[in-house]
Amino acid sequence: MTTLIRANLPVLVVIAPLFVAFILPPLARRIRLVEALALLGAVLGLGGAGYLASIVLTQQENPFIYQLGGWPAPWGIELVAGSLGVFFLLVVGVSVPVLLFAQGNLAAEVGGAERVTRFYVLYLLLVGAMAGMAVTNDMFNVYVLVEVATLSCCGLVSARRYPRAAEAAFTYLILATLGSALVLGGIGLIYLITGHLNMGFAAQELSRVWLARPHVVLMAVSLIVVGFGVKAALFPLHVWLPDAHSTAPSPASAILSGLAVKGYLICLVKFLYGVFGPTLLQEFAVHRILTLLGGVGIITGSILALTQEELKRRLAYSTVAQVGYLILGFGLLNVTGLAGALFYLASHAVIKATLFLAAGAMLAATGKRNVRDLAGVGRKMPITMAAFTIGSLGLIGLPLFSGFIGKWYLLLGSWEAGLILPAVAILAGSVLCAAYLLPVIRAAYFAPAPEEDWPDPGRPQKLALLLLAAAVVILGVRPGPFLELAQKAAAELLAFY
Amino acid sequence: MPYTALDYWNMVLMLILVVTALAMYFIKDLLHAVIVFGAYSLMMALIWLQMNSPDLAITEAAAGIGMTVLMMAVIFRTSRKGE
Amino acid sequence: MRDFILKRAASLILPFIFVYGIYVILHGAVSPGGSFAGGIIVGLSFIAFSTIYGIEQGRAKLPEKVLVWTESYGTLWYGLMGLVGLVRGVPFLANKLAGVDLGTPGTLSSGGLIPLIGLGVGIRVASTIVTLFFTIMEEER
Amino acid sequence: MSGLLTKVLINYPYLVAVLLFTIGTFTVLTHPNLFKKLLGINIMESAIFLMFVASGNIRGGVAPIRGTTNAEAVYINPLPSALMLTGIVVSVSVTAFALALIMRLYKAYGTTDLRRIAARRKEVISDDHLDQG
Repeated sequence: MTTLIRANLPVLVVIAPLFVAFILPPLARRIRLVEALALLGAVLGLGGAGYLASIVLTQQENPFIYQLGGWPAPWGIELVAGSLGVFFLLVVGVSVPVLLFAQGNLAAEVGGAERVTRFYVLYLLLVGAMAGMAVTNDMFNVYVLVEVATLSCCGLVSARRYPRAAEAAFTYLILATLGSALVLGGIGLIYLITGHLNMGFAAQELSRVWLARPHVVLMAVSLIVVGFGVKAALFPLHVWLPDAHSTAPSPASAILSGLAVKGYLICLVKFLYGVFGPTLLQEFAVHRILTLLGGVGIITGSILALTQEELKRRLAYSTVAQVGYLILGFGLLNVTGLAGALFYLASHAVIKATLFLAAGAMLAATGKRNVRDLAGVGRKMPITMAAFTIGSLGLIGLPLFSGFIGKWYLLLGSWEAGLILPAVAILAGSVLCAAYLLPVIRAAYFAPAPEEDWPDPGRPQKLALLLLAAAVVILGVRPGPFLELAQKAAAELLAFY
Repeated sequence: MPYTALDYWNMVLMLILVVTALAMYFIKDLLHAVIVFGAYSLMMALIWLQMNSPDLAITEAAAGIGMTVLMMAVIFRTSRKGE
Repeated sequence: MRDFILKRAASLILPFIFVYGIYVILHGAVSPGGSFAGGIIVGLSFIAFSTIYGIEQGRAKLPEKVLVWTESYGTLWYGLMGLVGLVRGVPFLANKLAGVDLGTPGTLSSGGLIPLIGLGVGIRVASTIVTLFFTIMEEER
Repeated sequence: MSGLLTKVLINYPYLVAVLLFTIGTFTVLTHPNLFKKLLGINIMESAIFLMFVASGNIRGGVAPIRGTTNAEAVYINPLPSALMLTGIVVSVSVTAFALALIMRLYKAYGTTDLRRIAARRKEVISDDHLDQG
C-alpha cells in the first residue's frame, strides 16, 4: 500500500481533492459530514504534497517524473514534480486553513445547505486544478486545468445570492475565457512549429527552430503573456479583479486572491522559462516589458487601493499591486530575483489569505464594509485584529515578517540586473502599502471602542486565523528550507541561461 | 493555384461561417441571433468533416444543437429584444 | 405544446434518439463520436421529451435526486476506472498495461476500459445538460 | 502573384480563423448585450479550434479510422482534433455556466443589457452589507 502510494504520488495529490469533490453533492443534506469530508480532501492534498516534498528534497527522486497511463513522454501526458512543482504544491496548502475558516459559518454568507455543498465542491475542484498546474508538464493539460480553475473560480465568485456577485462573475467569466482562448492560441502556435505538447520537448525543438520562424514565436509569446496576464490580473488587464474578489464570500476571496491568481502565474513561469527559455525572452525583450508592467502595476495598484473606502475592495486592489511584484521578479531574469518572486508568491498567498479572512470575520461580526466605520474594532475582536495586523505588517514588508524576505530578494535581484527603477518601484510600493493598511490598524486600536457588541468569530475561524498568522511570522523568521526550495527552483528554471 | 474541388467547398463553407458570425453581431432579435448560431455551428461541423475530423464533427453538431436549445430556453424565459 | 401530432411523433422518434445516443457513447472507441457527443444526444432526448410533454412529466421521469447522483457519480466512475491501473501496480489511467483484455481490434469490445469510462462520462454529461435545462425552465420569471 | 499573398491564400483556413477570432473578440468586448457576448465567446473559441485542426490537416489525407481506409492512404494528424474535442467540452461548459448567470442577472435586474444593468444597479442594491437577494 505504501509503495503504491509512493509510486503514484504526483497523480494522487491532484485527484484526491477531485475525488472528494465528486462524492459531496448527494450528501448535501448532512452538512456536517460535507464539511468534514471537504476538510479531509484538502488535508489529504496537503499531506501528499508534504510527502512528495520530502521525497524530492531528500534527493531520492528529483525531479519525480510520472507518466499518465504508462505512455512515455512525447506521446503521453507527463507529470513532473521538480522543485517548482513541489514548492507550489506546498503553497496550495494555504487552502487548508481557509477551508477551516469556512467551517460552520458559510451558510450565513451563501445561504442554504445545497449552496454550501456547491461551494465546497467548487473549492475542492479549484484546489485539485491548482495542484495539477503545479505538477503538469504538458501544455494542453495546462489549458484544461486553467479552464477547470477558471470555471470553479467563477462559481465561487457567484456563490453569494447577490446580483452584484453574478455580475462580477459574468465579467470575470467573459474576460477569463478571452484569456484562455489567447493561451490556447499560443499553445497552438507552439504546437504548429514544434510538433510537441510536452514542455521539455517543445523547449528543445523551439530552441532549434525559432531562428527560422521568429514571428510565430513572438506571436506565441505575446499571446501567452497576455492570456495569462488577463487571468492573473497583470496591471492593465486587472479590471475584473476588484469586483470579483470583493463580492465573493470571504473564504472564496481569500482563496481567489491568495491562490487562484498564483496558479496562473506559476503556469506563466512554466511557459516563460520552461518552454521559451531565458535566451528567447531576452531576444524579444519580453523581460523588460514584464518588469515595466510589474513596476507600473505596483504603483498604480497601490494608488488605486489607497482611494478605496471599502476594506475588501482595498485588499483586492492591493492584490493587483502584489501581482506587479511577482511579474517584476519574473522579468529580472536572474536567480536572486526569480527566487525572490517565488518566495514572495508564497508569502503573499499566506498574507492575503490572512487579511481577507480577518476582513471577512470583521464584516460578518460588525456588518460594516467601510474602513472608517471599523474604528475601535481592535478592542472588541482582539484575535481577528491581531491576525490582520500581522498580515498587514507582512505585506508592508517589515523585517521578521515573510513579505520582507521576498521584497529583499527582489531588491537584490534588481540590483544584480543593474536596474534602478524596479528597486524604486518596490520601495515605493512598500510605502504606499503602509499608507493604505496602517490607517485601518490605527483606527482599529486607537479609536474609542464602540458600544455595539462585536464578538470574535467561532473556534475554527480563530484557529484558521492563528495558523495563517503564525505562518506569516514563521516564514519571516525562519524562511530557511522554503527559501532554499525557491532558490533551487529558480536556479533550475534559469539553468540553461 | 493548386486548389482542388474540396478547397472550393471549404471556401464556400468558411464564407458562410464568416457571414453568420457577422450576422450574430448585427441581428437585434436575440432569438434570430441564436438561430443563426445554430447555422454557424452546423457550418463548423461540415468544415470539421471536410478537414477529416469526423469525431469533432459529431461532437460539434451535438454540442451546437444542445447549446442552441439551452440558449433558446433562456431567451424564452428572459427577453427576446435584448433589453 | 399539448399537440397531439407532436406527441405521437415524439413517442415514435425519441426512443430512437435515445438509443442512438447510447450507441454513440458505446462506440466511442471504434468510430467517430464519443461519450460527450453521445451524452448530449441522450440529454437532448430527455429535453425534447420535457418540452413536448411538459416539464412536470420530464421531472417525473428524472427526479432531481437521480440527477444529482448520476451527475456526481458519473465523474467519480471515471476516477475509479483510472484507479484500476493503480491497483494493478501500473500508472493511473493505464489500460492495456493494467492487464485488461483488449479484444480484437475493430470490434465493439476492443477498447478495454475506454467504453466503461465513456459510459460514466456520457451519463454525467446527459444529466448535467438536463439539470441545466430544468433549472432554466423552472426558475420563476 | 507575390510570394506572401500566395502563402496566405494557400493557408486560407488560418486567415478565416484570424478573421473569426477578430469578429468574436470584437463582439465580446463591444456588444452591450450579455447574450451577444456569449455568442462572441463561442465564435472566438471555434476560431482557435479551426486553427488547431487546420494545423493537423493534410491535403488529400484521410482520418485514421480502422477499417474505412486502404493501406496506402495518407493519414492526417489526429491529435489536434482529439485535443479540440476537449476544447469543445470546455466551451460548452463555459456557455452553460454563462447561461445560468444570465438567468440570475435577468431575475435581479429584469434586463440582459449591460448598460441598463449599470443604470439599475443603484435601485436594486441597497448599500446594506450581507445582502441576500
